[in-house]
Amino acid sequence: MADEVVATRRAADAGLTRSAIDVPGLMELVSGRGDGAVATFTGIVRDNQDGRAVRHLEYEAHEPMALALMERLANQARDRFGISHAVLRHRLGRLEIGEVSVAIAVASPHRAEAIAACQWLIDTLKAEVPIFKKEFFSDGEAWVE
Amino acid sequence: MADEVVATRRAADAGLTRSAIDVPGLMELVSGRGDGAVATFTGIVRDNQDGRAVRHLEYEAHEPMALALMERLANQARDRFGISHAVLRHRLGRLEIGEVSVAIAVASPHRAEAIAACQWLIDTLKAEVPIFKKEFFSDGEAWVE
Amino acid sequence: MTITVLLFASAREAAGTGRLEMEVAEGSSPSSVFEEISKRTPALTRMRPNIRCAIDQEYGAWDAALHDGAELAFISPTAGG
Amino acid sequence: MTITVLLFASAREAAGTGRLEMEVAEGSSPSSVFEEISKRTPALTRMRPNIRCAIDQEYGAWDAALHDGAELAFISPTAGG
Repeated sequence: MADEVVATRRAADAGLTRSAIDVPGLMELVSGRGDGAVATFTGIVRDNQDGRAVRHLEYEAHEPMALALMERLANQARDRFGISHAVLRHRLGRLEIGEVSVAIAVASPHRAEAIAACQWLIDTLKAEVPIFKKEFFSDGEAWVE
Repeated sequence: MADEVVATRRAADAGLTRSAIDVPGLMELVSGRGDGAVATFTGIVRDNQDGRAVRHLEYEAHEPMALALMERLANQARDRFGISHAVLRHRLGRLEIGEVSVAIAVASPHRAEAIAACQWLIDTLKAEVPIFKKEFFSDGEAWVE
Repeated sequence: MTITVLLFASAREAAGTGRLEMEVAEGSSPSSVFEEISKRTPALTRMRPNIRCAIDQEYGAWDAALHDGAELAFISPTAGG
Repeated sequence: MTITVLLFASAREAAGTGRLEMEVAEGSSPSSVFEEISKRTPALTRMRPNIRCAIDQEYGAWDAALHDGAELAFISPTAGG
């Protein structure tokens, strides 16, 4: 059964990318015919940080470790929340205002689990996955640490 | 300020439609340059209800009341959760398996409010908005009541 | 006075119509109107515990006083989403 | 024994490199290695309270025993999302 699912999947559960994240594509990817609910979370580069104007961001990561952890989170979400499927994507490199930095999509037969899993995934990703962010302001730059 | 926002909006906060809901379009619509988070909930027609095979669905509504309530929910979500913007769309008429029945998108500077508002909106929509669903099985049909 | 009654879902199907223009007495309430239409469509009676009423598109009380020209909607259990 | 040390974010910038191949004594731990590289880059010392260590891509203890060929990553505060 698990092999079947893997075989029909068009892409991995977790991904790091230096190009734009295709959120609609993730929503297509995540849901099956038995799913009645898809919840997504999308992080977008804001134009300010606590009121200070942001010009752009840069993300770096411990890439293999981040990817492995994100895969593990997708699996843990299935076990903890009973969802059908979760997919996670994070962008790396330079991002401009309005670009998508992270996207999570969760599919489930019913809605409550999908939303709860989505929230847990973004919270845990932020806390645990080794991805690092630098903010560039008009008058300086700083790692978010 | 409120007038400015309305003037730049490309579509209403709430909508009922007999054609496909454009979820990516809603995500574009909902977020502004100060928003760092977009949460969405999408309801999709499942191929079964408690294991019984579903062939298609039909939704009907008290349309003006449903629309007015959905508009009000979008505004209430702003007040209750401090989000920037919420948009809601519900499909009416006949829907096939895999089609989107409802979509909610919420934008906010930070993530927690966006997800909480999205959950509150779908829960409240289901409980309060006068939209009615009939399920068609291979051997019968039934209102979900 | 004249009111418009709206029915939906199974109540609409039972009554065979989603919209009735009715002549009702002064002092009529959603409750008395529902009783009235249940006489013609007895199947409605057992649906009543699960139905809410809305006057002019706002949920309201079953004993509210209706005004001339009111829209009275009987809202079957909602199942949006 | 030889290990690979990885640094990220402000720690990487302070050290001027994100990757060091190091010869360390048997019995070395993440803690002793961090101390070692802090000698060359004193700015790292004040970052230490906010850094986690990962051995072979799993978060681990600062006093864990390193093995020959280990990858030791010093994980600055994460800020994905």
